[in-house]
Amino acid sequence: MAIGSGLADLDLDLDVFAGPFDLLLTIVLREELDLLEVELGEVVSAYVESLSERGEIDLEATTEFLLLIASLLELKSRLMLPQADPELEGMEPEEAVEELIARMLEYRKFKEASAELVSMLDAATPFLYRSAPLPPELRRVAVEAATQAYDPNILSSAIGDLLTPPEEIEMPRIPVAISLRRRVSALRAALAARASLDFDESFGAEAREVQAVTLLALLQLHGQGEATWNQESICGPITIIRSGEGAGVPA
Amino acid sequence: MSLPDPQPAESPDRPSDLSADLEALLFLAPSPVSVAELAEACEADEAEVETALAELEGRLGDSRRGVVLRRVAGGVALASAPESEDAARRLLARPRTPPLTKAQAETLAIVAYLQPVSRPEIARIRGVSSESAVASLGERGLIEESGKSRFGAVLYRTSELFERLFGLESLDQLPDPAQFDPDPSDERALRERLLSIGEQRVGS
Amino acid sequence: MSLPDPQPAESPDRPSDLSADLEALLFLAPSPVSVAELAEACEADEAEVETALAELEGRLGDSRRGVVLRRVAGGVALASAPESEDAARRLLARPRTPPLTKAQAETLAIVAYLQPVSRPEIARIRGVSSESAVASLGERGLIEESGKSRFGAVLYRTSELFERLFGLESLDQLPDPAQFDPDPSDERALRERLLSIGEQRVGS
Repeated sequence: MAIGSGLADLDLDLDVFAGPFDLLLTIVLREELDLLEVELGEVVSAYVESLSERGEIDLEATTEFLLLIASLLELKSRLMLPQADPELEGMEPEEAVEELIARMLEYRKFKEASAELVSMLDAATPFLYRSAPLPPELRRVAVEAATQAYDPNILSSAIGDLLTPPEEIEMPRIPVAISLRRRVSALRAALAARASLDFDESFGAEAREVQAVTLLALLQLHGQGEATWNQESICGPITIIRSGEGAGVPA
Repeated sequence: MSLPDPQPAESPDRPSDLSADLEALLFLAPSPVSVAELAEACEADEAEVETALAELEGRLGDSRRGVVLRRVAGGVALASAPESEDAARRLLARPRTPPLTKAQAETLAIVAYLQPVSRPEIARIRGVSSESAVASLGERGLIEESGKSRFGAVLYRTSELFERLFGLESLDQLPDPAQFDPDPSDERALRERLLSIGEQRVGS
Repeated sequence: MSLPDPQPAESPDRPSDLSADLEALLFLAPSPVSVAELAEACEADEAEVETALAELEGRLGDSRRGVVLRRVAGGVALASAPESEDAARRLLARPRTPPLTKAQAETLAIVAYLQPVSRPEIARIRGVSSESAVASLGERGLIEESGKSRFGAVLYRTSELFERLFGLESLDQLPDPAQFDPDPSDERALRERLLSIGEQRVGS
């Protein structure tokens, strides 16, 4: 996967780095810059800003960006988490770089396979299959031979699902820019009131993108020594803990 | 498969393209088709269709074949040859009962509780087009067509096979949706509630 | 229409009774039928069925006909000839389904090759949440749920309809995934490219 043109143009002005995104990626890969030092949240906001300036969304480039930033985030969180996956514990930065490359290659493999599948579908689409009920005499036979095969409760539970109103929180259809700065403020405010808080309890009601940017804000606060977090298991609850000075009233 | 030798179109052995198209259309059609409908679909005139149908009929009737052409009220249809009925019974007497997917179970439940119901209505309740689920339930004989709505949409109801496969003596024995609905005795209330929640699902 | 002259059974042009029965069964069956099921229904052995199927296939493929024999989804099925597609879609008012989006195609490729596979795994490979692609592939009947992983995530696999619509006799017929493996030179090129972009920038 080559770096898409949209990404090559993305200029960043971070505390530890100023320059284009692909250069950032390169020097991180070459370990000239510690990933821990990079505020990935700022990278995301810069990208979101450049998107709104251009006023149009190149899906290809956006997907690529998400893929790269997700890989970087994962690498970074592995570097930051005190108790990483035992398999990954002690993963050298070189290995992490290899992981990133392996990830990009794996994705590219399925992307190529998908193009092949699409052409197979095109080739097979002109063949149409018959869909008709059996003639009455055969239908009769089939009915007479039939014995119970299904539990009727699957019907009432399906109706039950349909009678359950959808969750209120849904992905907005139109991408909206979420300000990282505002999420940082929200997080600071929450931490000013309490020394520790449960992420889901405090932010679980927000839209998914807002939650994601809040996590980026948390990374930023961690980088500045204002907060840390605790997560016992993958996908388990996240407890955010105020740390250091600079964050409101001491506990 | 090798390509056939090119033959002049007028060769009596070579099916005309129009009779081949008619064979395809009658093969696919679930019910008899009129000559006018065939002519429109093939962009041919009715006299040409009649000639090509005669050709197809001759070709199919020529020797013992698996399908025969039938002229019935309302048009023309293909049917399986009566000689093959015993074999067909042996193959098709056992209904296929693979587990229902979530989409199929939801679609079947809507048809069962609200019948007769149209496909657009099913789609509104589920919040997604339900074409593939309706088609596979129809193929398996669990639902069947039951006339048309006043807007011309095909209506569906459950079949007798459905009752057998779910061990129901009648539709009254469907499990009570009372646990989910305040007024289960009223089918109209159930329908309205399903539709309004379906709209929320799409709107969100 | 006049009755055909009786012909001796051994005539090479005369379809065998078995191939006629098979044609009838495939005409009636709502989904592809395996050779074993056909043999049982026709009270013949599988080798005889294979011979008669080859005869039927040859007869249908012999010249432009409306119906062709396809080996798909683990069985045999009849389908209308591709040349008749336009006329058929006009008659049945069945437009072509919209093409797969890029997200759907990638998700489908991952499910096809890694099945059974969970949504988090798909998202991990694609680098983006794939919820809506998974949902629409399910609606189109191309993938279906297949139990749960040990972490409780729903697992997905491709459906029989997927094999039918993609013209696959079985999943073994998917293109060899090795052909999509990056060769070492690609991998080197990717690494070098990433590094060289940096050097150019540093050097400039």
